[in-house]
Amino acid sequence: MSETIWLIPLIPLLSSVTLMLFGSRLKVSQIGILGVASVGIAALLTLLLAVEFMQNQQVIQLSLWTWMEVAGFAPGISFYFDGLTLVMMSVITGVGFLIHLFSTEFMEKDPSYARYFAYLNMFVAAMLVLVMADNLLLLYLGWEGVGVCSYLLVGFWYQHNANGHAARKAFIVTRIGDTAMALGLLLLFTQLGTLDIQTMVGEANRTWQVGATIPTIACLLLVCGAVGKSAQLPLHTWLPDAMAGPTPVSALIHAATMVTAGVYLIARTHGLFLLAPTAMTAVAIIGITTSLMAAFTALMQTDIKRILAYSTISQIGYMFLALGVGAWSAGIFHLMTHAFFKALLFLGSGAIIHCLHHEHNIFKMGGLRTRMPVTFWSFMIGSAALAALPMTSGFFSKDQILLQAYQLPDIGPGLWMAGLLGALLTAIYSFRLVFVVFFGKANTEPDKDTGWRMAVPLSVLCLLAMIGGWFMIPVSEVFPASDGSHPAHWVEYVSISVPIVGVLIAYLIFYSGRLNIDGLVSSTLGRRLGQFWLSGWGIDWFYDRLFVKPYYGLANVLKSEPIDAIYGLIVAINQTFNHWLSVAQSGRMRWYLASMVAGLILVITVAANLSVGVL
Amino acid sequence: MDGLNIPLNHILLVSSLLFSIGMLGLMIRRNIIFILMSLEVMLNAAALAFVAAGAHWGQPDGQIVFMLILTVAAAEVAVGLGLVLQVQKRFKTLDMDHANRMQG
Amino acid sequence: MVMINLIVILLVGGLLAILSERISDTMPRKVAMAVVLVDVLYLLICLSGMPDIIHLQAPVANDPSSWLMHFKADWIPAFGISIELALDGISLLMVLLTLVLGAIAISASWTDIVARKGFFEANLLWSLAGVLGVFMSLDLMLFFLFWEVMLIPMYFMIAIWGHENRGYAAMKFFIFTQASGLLMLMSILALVAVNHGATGVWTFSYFDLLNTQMAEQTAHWIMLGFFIAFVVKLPGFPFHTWLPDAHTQAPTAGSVILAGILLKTGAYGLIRFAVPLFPEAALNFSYPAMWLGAAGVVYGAVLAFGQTDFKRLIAYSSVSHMGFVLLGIYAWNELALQGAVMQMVAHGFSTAALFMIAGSLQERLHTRDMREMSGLWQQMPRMGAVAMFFIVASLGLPGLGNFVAEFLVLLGLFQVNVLITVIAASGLITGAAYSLLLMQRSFHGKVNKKWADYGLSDFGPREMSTMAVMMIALILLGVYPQPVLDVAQPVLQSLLDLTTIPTLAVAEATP
Amino acid sequence: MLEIGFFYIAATVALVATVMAMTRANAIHALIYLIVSLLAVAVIFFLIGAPFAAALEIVIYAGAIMVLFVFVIMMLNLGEKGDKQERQWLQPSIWAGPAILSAVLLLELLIVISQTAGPVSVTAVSAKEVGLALFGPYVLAVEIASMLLLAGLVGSFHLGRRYLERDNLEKQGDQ
Amino acid sequence: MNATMFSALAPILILSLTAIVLMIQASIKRDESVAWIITAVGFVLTLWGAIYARDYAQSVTILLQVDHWSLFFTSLIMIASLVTLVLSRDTFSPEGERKEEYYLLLVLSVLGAVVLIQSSHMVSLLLGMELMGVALYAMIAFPERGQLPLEGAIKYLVLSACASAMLLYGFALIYAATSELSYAGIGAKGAQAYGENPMLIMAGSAMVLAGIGFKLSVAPFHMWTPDVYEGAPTPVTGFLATVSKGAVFVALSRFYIDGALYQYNSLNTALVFLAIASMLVGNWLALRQENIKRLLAYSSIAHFGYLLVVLIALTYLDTGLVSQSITFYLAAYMVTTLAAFTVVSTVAGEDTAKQDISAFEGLFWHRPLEASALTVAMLSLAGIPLTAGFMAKFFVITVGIQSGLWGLLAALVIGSAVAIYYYLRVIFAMSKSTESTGESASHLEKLLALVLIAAILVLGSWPQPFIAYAGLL
Repeated sequence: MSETIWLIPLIPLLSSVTLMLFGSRLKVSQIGILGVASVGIAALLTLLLAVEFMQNQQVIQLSLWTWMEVAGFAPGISFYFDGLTLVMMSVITGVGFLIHLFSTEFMEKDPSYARYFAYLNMFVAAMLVLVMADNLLLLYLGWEGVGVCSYLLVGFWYQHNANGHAARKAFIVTRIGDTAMALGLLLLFTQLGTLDIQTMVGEANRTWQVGATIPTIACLLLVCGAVGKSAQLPLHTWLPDAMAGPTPVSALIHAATMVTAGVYLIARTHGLFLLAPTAMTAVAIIGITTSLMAAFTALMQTDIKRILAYSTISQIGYMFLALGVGAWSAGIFHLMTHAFFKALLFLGSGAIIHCLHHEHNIFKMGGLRTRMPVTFWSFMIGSAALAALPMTSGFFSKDQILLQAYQLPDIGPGLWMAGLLGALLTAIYSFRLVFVVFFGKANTEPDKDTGWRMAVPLSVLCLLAMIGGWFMIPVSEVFPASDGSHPAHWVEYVSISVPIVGVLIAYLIFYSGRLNIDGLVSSTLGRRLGQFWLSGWGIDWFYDRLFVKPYYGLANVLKSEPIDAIYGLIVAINQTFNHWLSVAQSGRMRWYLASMVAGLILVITVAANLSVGVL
Repeated sequence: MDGLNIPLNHILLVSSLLFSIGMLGLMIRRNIIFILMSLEVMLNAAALAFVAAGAHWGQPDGQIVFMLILTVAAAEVAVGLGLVLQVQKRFKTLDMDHANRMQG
Repeated sequence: MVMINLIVILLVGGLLAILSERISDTMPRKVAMAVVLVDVLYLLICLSGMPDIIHLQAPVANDPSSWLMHFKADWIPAFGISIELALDGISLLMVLLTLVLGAIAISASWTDIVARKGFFEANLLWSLAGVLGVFMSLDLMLFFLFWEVMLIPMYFMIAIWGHENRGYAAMKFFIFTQASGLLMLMSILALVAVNHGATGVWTFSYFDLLNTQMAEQTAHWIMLGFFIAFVVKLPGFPFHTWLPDAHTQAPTAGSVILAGILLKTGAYGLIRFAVPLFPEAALNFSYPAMWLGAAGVVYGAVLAFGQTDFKRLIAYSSVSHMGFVLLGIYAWNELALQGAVMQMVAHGFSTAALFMIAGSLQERLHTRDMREMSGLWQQMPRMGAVAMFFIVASLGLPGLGNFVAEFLVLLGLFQVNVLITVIAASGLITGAAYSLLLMQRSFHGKVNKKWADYGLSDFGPREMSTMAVMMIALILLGVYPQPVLDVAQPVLQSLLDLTTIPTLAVAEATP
Repeated sequence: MLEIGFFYIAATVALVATVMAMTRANAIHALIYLIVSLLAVAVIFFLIGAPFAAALEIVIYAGAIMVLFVFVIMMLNLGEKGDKQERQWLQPSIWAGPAILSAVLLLELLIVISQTAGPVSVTAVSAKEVGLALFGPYVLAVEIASMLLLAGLVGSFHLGRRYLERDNLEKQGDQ
Repeated sequence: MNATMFSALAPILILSLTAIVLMIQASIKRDESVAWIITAVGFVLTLWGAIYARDYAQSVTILLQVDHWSLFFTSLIMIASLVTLVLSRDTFSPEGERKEEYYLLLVLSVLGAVVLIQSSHMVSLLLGMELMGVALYAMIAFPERGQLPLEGAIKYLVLSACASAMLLYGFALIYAATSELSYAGIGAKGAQAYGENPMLIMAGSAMVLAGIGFKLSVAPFHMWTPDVYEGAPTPVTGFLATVSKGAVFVALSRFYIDGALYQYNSLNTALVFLAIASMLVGNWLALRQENIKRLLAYSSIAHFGYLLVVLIALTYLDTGLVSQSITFYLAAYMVTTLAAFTVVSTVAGEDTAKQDISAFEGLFWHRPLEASALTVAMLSLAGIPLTAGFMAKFFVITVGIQSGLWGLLAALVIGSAVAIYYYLRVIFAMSKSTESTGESASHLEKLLALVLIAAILVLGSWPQPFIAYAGLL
């Protein structure tokens, strides 16, 4: 099995290429089968691999060929497989398979069905390469690959300019992070002479002291990449807009897999981060800040997908917090559980949107509980997990993060409290969503409930969202063991109770209406604040003024080529001389004679050195 | 007859004055006939300078060049006056400022 | 002789193409295609006779036998000018690129030339011949000759078959390149004169001139002459302004050749001549040169972003991309140089393909204005997909050739100067911005009703197969660039040995 | 010393006559001044020991060449109208610039000429000496000069003939 | 004078004889075509004579210096004269104008040029120049109609006579200072006199330079050039541009080299001014010129500016490379200019309207041979490799670099860069698509165009034999 690990990314890739080349000639059913089966096979192979790994706990390193070899720079097309990889691969192929299956029904009517699956398969392949890469350059290949697939899929419905805009925004904003990350790669290679992750970490530990400058800079650059890809502050703005893509795409890329690549990157290179405590602190602070910011924003959103998008940002903030405080496995654990429940929620919202004729506004839904039972239960379970209600998968992972954060010296309790606030908000907004959409009176009549191809993935994901918290992720070998100490019990109790309080608040406001916040909302401060949160803290507006507009302005100013003006000036000078001399060429003989005499005088003056006497 | 002790530079002074006057005439006159006359003055000035220099060195060469200048002057004037006739015929004027159809 | 034959085949082929127009209207293009293919085949056959192409030895300057091919014959012995052609790894890469892109260019202009087809194909072949000469000449005079002469057919291609503003563009192109060529001529002659003064021998041979001793100031000025000539052709900031006009106005095949090949002659000249002939002067000049490169990367990208003309946008993207080449060359270490060489090859394909798409659009829509395009994917999905491929290639997607090139350049550059690297890397972001904008404005977006019943035909088999060649090339370059690197490596190694720049540069850069 | 006095008188006459020739409006007047100037120069030639040159100056220059001018002036019949025009044209605004140029040129020539020193030779160069040189080393010059005159002849013939022919044709047309 | 001298004088004698035969023929029976044939035979024989005389190289009296160099240029101008002759045949008004005098004048003018080339003495310089000039005045004014030829001729006559006066006065000053009239004598005495009386020599040389510079149309003595070029019948313009200018330049270099004028630094400085002015002024003037003959006039101004660089370099280099460069440059320039005028003459003729660049539009497509010839000529004038003009420029730059004349080279680069524009404009105009159809040239003229293209390309691409030949001169 270990020798054929390369088949896992290859199969979706081949399927993708096939779909691109021959998609127009295949029947819809064939396309669906090809698209789903390829990922299915990959998932199956991953499963086999997992079984094998569970038995022998053996790390696999497989090098296919040397990508390039220049002056000692010799990254390979080579894979590295350990527990962390396994977790990621399982999520990708497993959740990916479910989402593919879901898509076959969701996208059935779309004329570009083949293109859709081609992109989606391509994405899976790229994502697999990302997580399986043995060196940072190959990881970067996957990293950019998923970026492009994300771009393609966000802008899948290219006829609408807004989608194109969102897609470009997604790509370019993440590219900013990616470029910083590339610089990090350059720095790491220049300093350590390799980009192989394992060798590099080893080399780094030999070369650098903890807290030295260079690893800090390198880690911060990597963090920039992670921040971009995982939509953390300050590069998170693309994610809400990326909801323009088909909903299964949002589920796969913008919830379950790609956006968590940053988390994976930091976890994968944790060996470096341990050398750079400053960077880790930065990660933690970025994480918790993002988490809170996004949670507040999610509270105000009305678009169902945007709520989920901000919630994703918020949840990834938790993962960053985990990474920042050194709770590596908690972070990865949350990554996994989040993949389950957030995919579930997205697919659920997809089902709603699908059945409600592309309605996104939650206040135009309502009362769907009875009409779409499968979806309702999916949402219930998903939201419970998202809110980290006890015994759901989200509970276990988030709990771990908060507890470990608390234990951090100095800023630990602060982080913990902020985390709690976030958890409270999460509970509020997730159940606001549930209450508004599924209870109350119906505003729109759905066509039907979901078909089996949508129902099955939802059900499986429900299950996973429920029980996912009981999984043991095999990463103990990968990360350094935590010290195992536990904080005081009250901390734990508080952590458990906060989400429940949140759900209650949501219930009071949005279901029973006992708690009337209209006054609060309609007060000046409330309105302003609401508006502020709705707009995502004005960050988009701010960026637009600070970067986008000036760049457009610059491009517009330069469009006429100021440099060319210099050459234009040269031309003008020549033309001026031409003009003067042409005027002198008047055709009058007397004038010609005068010029000759003047010339003669000049020549005599110079030749006989007369100027010396005159001057 | 023997020559006299006339300083060379005095003769050259006269010739340069003649040359300059001829040049001036050339530049200010518009009538082609006067222009040709001015040219003769200039050539004559050069001839004077040659003869003087020849006399200065006691060589016949100066006078030979003078003779050749005469020849040149004759030939030029012959053709020049031929052109004058044509100018009068085709331009109906001898004003050279009118002969400026080509310019630029 | 092989090298002479390669050139002569193309020259004669041009004449045949003219004559063949008398047979039938479509004959010239077939003849031209056949000629180029024959040339490729001939080269490949001759190469297959060589023992082991991949494990090339480093060509030793004074030992012609260490070169892949070498030919020398007297030309103007009075001045020590000879017909000296030689082929090493880099030349070989460039020659192959030239021929392949030549074939692609012919395919690109298969249908869009309506008048004077024979003369068109002849010009195309002749400019290819000139470019081959540039890539193979080792005699500076011969190099200069090819350098200048290849421009004339190019001039005609733009001036006769170009678009609406062709006169201006052709003139600008020619004056820029010729004026800078004049500077190069001065530099060549100055170099030769210095050598003549030192040794008493007239020679234009590269080998003889390599070790010319001269005063620092002299070397600096002579080097500058070469530099400007090459950078104008490259084109580097701020000498690039001829390029957008020329590329935009040229017919498709002209743009393909201009962007794909002609620009590379500038880079080739820098690698082959400007640096090795004046190592110290080049070292002293490396920082200004790199700043120019970085400026080109950013400036080109920003300007590309502002364009509304499809071809103009691509043209500016070339400015940006060739900035990387300049950076790579003046970082002058193996990584960066390999990156530069890779960029030359990869950019050749990606930009050629984009120009071909632009040409196809122009042929179908009779406009290049992106404001009039929109949603073309709807009607031409194959073209859209192909465009998408090359756009992501040009924005440097890993796995495709351009990424390898840019990354290697940055990697090499990083070792020399971090700040410039950061600025250059920002080109990756701006690059994404304009590339995606291009896609958005033309193929994506709302479907423009104007074209709805225009009967737009998608790419046919000929176009698709041409494109496929370039796609495959870019993918191979992206995932397994090693053959190219291997071919270039010994040459670069020997060039690096000739100069002591890298160690010095690194020593300076490291604080 | 008297002879030297003659030189200065001749020189003055030549210069004054030339200036007059250059400034006259009437062509014939100018021509006569010019002839006076040439005669004065001939005197100078004589005084500096070039009698042969003096003779040629009178015979050919003042005689033959100037007659050509007279001839043409008469042919063209330049009358009162021409005089008036000429007076109009001789405005200060027209000659101021050229005068400055000429003055500067003269100044330069004077500076240069002031460098020379010494008298002209005391012995005259006789016609015989000139003749010997002319048909000795300069014999080819004589031949070429003949060709030059031939060219002048042919040229003026061609131009003048056309003038006359056309004149006749026009007259015939009038009749 | 002895027999070998007569052999050495073969070209001059044959030309003189041709002139006489023409006169006799005219007096017997005036027949244009016979006169043409006599002239052609005379020219060919002169060409042979120039080769024949190579074995008898010597100085003939004090006036003429017959050596390989001058004989080479004699052959060159004979070729140019032959071309002029061919072009002259169909020129001028077709209404039966008699042209016998024209051929006679042409022969006399060529004779003057040959004398000029072989001159080693002030007198022969003067006579050669005047003979050439006087004949040219009449040739320029030869057409019986129109004001332009007349205007050109009168301008040329007056200005040229003024220049001659300057030249003469300059020689008088030199003579006054040195007592010498032959170049060699001036050179020898000048070296002695340098200490005592240099100013006279320098001022005199400056005036000579002005006089000769006028004939070469070096700025600021250039103003007549376009008007005369435009006014003159096209073959005469070609003659003026090649034979006249070439011969005068050879005479100038003779004078400069043998007279050892290069030793006067200030004179050299003056020459530098003239050269720079010519390069810039010529090219700037040509920039937007519409009339192709005027354009060629301006271009010639610039070209003689380039050529002056070589003379200036004499101060720094020995004469070997310099004379080689002059030889090559003049040969290249003449061949190129002849090609250009051949095309202008056959395509535009004497019609001023057809001399506009715009009138050449589409020439590529209906008269490819002529268009190719003009293209090659323009490229050669612009100095594009593979053409004679490039090799010529190569020589100039080499010489300039060897002498370290950076200022001049800078002007050369600027001038050449500007020049590319207007040369290309002509080519671009020809490549435009138009519908007009032109009449075609005679076979002789087509052959001529072909031969000239070949000559330009051979000189440019395989100059070695020629260089070797020029090196032996």
